[in-house]
Amino acid sequence: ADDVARYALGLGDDALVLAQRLGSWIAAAPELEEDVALGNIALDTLGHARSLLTYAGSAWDQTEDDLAYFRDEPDFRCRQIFERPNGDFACTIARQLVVSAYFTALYRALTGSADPTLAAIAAKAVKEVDYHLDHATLWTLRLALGTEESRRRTVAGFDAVWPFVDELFADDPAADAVPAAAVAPAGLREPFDALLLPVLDRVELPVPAVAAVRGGGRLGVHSEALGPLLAEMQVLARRHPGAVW
Amino acid sequence: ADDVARYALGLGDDALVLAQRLGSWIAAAPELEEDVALGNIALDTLGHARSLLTYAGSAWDQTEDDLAYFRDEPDFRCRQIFERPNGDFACTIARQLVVSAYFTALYRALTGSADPTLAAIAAKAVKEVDYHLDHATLWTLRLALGTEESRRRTVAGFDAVWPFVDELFADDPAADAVPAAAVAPAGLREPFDALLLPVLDRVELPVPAVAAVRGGGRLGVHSEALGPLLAEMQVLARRHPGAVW
Amino acid sequence: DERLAAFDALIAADQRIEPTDWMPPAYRKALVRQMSQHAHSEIIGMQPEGNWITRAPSLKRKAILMAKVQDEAGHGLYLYSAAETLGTTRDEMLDALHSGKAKYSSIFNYLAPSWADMGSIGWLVDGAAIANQVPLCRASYGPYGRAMVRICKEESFHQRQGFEILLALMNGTDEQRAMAQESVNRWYAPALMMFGPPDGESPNSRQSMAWKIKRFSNDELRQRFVDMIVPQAEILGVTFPDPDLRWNEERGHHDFGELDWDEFHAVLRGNGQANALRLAKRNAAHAEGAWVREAARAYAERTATSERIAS
Amino acid sequence: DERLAAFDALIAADQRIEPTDWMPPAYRKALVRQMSQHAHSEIIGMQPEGNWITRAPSLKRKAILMAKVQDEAGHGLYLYSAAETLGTTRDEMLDALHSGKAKYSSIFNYLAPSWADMGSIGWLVDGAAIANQVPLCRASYGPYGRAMVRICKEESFHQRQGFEILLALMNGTDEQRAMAQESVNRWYAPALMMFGPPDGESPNSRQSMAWKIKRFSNDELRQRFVDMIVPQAEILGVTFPDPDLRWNEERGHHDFGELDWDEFHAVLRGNGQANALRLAKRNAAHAEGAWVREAARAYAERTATSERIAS
Repeated sequence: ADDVARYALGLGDDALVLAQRLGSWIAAAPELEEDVALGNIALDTLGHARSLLTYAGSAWDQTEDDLAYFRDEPDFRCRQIFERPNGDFACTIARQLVVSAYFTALYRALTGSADPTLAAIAAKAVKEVDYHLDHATLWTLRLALGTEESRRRTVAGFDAVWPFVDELFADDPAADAVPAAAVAPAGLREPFDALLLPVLDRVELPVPAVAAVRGGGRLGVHSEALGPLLAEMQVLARRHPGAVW
Repeated sequence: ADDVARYALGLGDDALVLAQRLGSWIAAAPELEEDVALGNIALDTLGHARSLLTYAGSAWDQTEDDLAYFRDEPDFRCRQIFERPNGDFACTIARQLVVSAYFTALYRALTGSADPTLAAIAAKAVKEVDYHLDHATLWTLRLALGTEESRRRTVAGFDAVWPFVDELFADDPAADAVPAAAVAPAGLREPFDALLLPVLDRVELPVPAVAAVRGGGRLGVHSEALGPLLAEMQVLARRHPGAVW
Repeated sequence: DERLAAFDALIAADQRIEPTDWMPPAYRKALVRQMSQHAHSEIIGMQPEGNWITRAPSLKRKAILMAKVQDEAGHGLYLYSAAETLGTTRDEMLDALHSGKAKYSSIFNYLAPSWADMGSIGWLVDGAAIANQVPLCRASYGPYGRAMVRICKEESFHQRQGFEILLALMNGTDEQRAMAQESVNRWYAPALMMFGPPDGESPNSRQSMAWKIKRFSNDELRQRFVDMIVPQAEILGVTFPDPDLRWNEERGHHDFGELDWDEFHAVLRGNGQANALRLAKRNAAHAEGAWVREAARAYAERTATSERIAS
Repeated sequence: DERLAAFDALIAADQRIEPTDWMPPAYRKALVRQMSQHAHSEIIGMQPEGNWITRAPSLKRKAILMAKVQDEAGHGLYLYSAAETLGTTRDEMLDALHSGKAKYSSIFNYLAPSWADMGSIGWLVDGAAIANQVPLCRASYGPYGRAMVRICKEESFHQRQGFEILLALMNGTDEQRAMAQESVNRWYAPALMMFGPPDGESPNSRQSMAWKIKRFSNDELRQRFVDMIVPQAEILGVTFPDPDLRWNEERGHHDFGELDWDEFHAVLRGNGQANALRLAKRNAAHAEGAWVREAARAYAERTATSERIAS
């Protein structure tokens, strides 16, 4: 159970940090429909985080909030792509297209997990991330084929996120430890490519020719953006340790 | 001493919060010369904050760091203009022009304080803020008279900061309590206008016709921007209470 | 005029006016004003709570808050759509908001510096909004009434969540209790002022009531609200900062103290705590999103064109 | 060639080459490459430390850190100016940086996730930089040598401050000590690699030494650095993550383990922890500042014109 929990923790941290980023768009989106849409996506993603962290915490007698609010940066296990700042709307959409394709591939595979809780979480999540992928795809079309400015920003958005793509498929010791329960990250590259590349192709965006970062989020190595994110997320809970809200 | 300390605390908080905002420009300025210049201004301003907070703390047996890191939002006494987010460079320059004119008027008057420590702090600061005012003036000229875009952004910058100007001259109970040591805020409006309005005049910017906010920073009422600023500023110090750095 | 007589007859019979029906220009104008103000209030109302999403102290509260703020965006959308049936576009209404010409509820010009404000806003502000809005479900203009039915359902949900936030705080540590009380102290009077000026000074109310847009006077609604929240405050264990607040056996209602209407008018004039913040943030989101909306428009046109060519 | 003979004679006599002197094109090119890389390193080097300014745990440390990062911007400015004397503009050099064509010191492609990294960067990274740079104060090209004199003075200041940060941590709580040791563990090997590949694999070194731009080989400098930091680590009470590190009485130097040059080359190729972050942040600052630089240019032109008209 401890090994499965460690695996669930990594997945939960990915979703939690992304939800925190997406939450910043609410009340600041380019149009009301997007306040609603990004709010929905943030809420779904936070829901995945809560299920996964609650499950992980159950192995260690900890709540989702113990894990979300009372761990320090090196104890987080999120991959670095989820830490990327929102940037402009095109940056956010580029990140969303990538991570939604990844989540779709992941949760589809995870529905076959030998761990029934993970399988059940994945079964619920897979429908939601499918919608997230549609949303990001539609906006990629609009932005890449809209105006000169929107295309320029879209190219910049994909250039900015692409160095963090490879890490999604890098080894995860927690996954290796529970091969029947977990999905091996390397195996997700193919379905990910199959979901994502046709979208780029359709709008004639070349795959960015940028070098990948070293990564290491699953080992606690985080881009410098995570510290300030956690400072804000955890400030109130830590001011009142032990309090119930 | 306690009354003078309360007055010094307000002035110190103004400078501290502004220095924290300005510090975010370092390594992100539009040109290297501005990384240097804004860095200098941030550093001067932080210096004023340290002198004032150290002096305030001496009355209560507290260090500058006790005051900076271990007070919560309602205990801060900064006026709200200093909390304004940086925005774009034009926003920052508009805020800098306003606050540098204010500081120049304030510190000039404060050199005549009956409190020798405040008079000495002011005497040192007055030369520095004079340079800050020159810097903000030069950039106001460049931006207001540069290109169409820079003028548009400059107008927006002054519109954004102007609702917070009146509060600078609003009553401060801490100043009223020590009339010989303190400078009465209302008396600074005239020298402030004399410093600032000619600059706006020179670039043909009308004084923004915007309603003033209620204010109340000296009473602990803060714009919603202060909470996240403090979360980031205080996070590390609070993680290690009692530690020496 | 025959059309006016038909309109008056519909109103008298408590029937609904629909977009295709004839209506007096003043009725149309009053409706557009009220509905767009209501929509703007939803949109601006997202800000004080939106600012706490990143700092919510538990994941459950974060999720509830996200959902609530997102609901408010949804309410804004319904209301703009309903108002558009009167012939004014959303862009026109938003332009009026962004330029400062249109009003929104003054309550959102107060600051929300404390987590407990998420409770007070839900309990008191949404509570007052519901008291205002429930009668609007029967508003004579069909699309408005129907939008309000949907909105009121969600608002009572929000009010309950606000109450729960405060209840958790009042059941918590001393610091949490103090946080809750301090927040209620700040929101009590502004919430009461949400019903508008006293009946004698409310110029638009009489006509609105005659048209059955509005069903109760400001003071009636305010009294109803006070009578509702006093027992709730007792359950919570918070007090209200009004020494004159007491049960009046004779009236069968609570008496309460005079409100500071100078303050109300100052906020209305733009001199509240947050007027400048709210409008600046709204305008910034709109301005920064301009290129996105432009791209979506260009893409839609391009797609429409290629579909026309293909067909 | 007479000019080449004069140049060689100046070099041989340890005299300085000045901007107006003739110099071999390859010498000029090597200098521009080295000086602009050095300038870029200062600019990119602002980032890992700049990221901690807002979170520095005491006001004194915040002030020191601000001053340091600002000094780095100043060093960048001197070095670009010095390089401009060779006929390449700052804009050209910056373009090469922004496009990813030009290199900067690989050390800044490591992450600084911990406050203790502010200590390690000062002590080890600036320490290694100084070991590299002190001999450059005698570089044969005058403007470079003179810029380095000024820079080295400030760098030793920075190194001392870094040492002090770690010293305070090592004198602090258990958590602070652990923080310091963890950081030193991460920076030790990358700092040693700052001197470049082993002498046998350093293609440009030999020519640079012949031209007296460089005065010592990579391995000589690395050895000197290790010999310097080992006793300092003892004072601090930190250890280095190298089981082969020990004093060799015979050589009169410390032996140390093989470094992971594959890692070095991976970072150089762009696959470090932070290459993408550093370049993205630099490019964003430059792009977002474009309208400001444009305005300053327009204003300068307008002012020059009106002065011409007035005179």
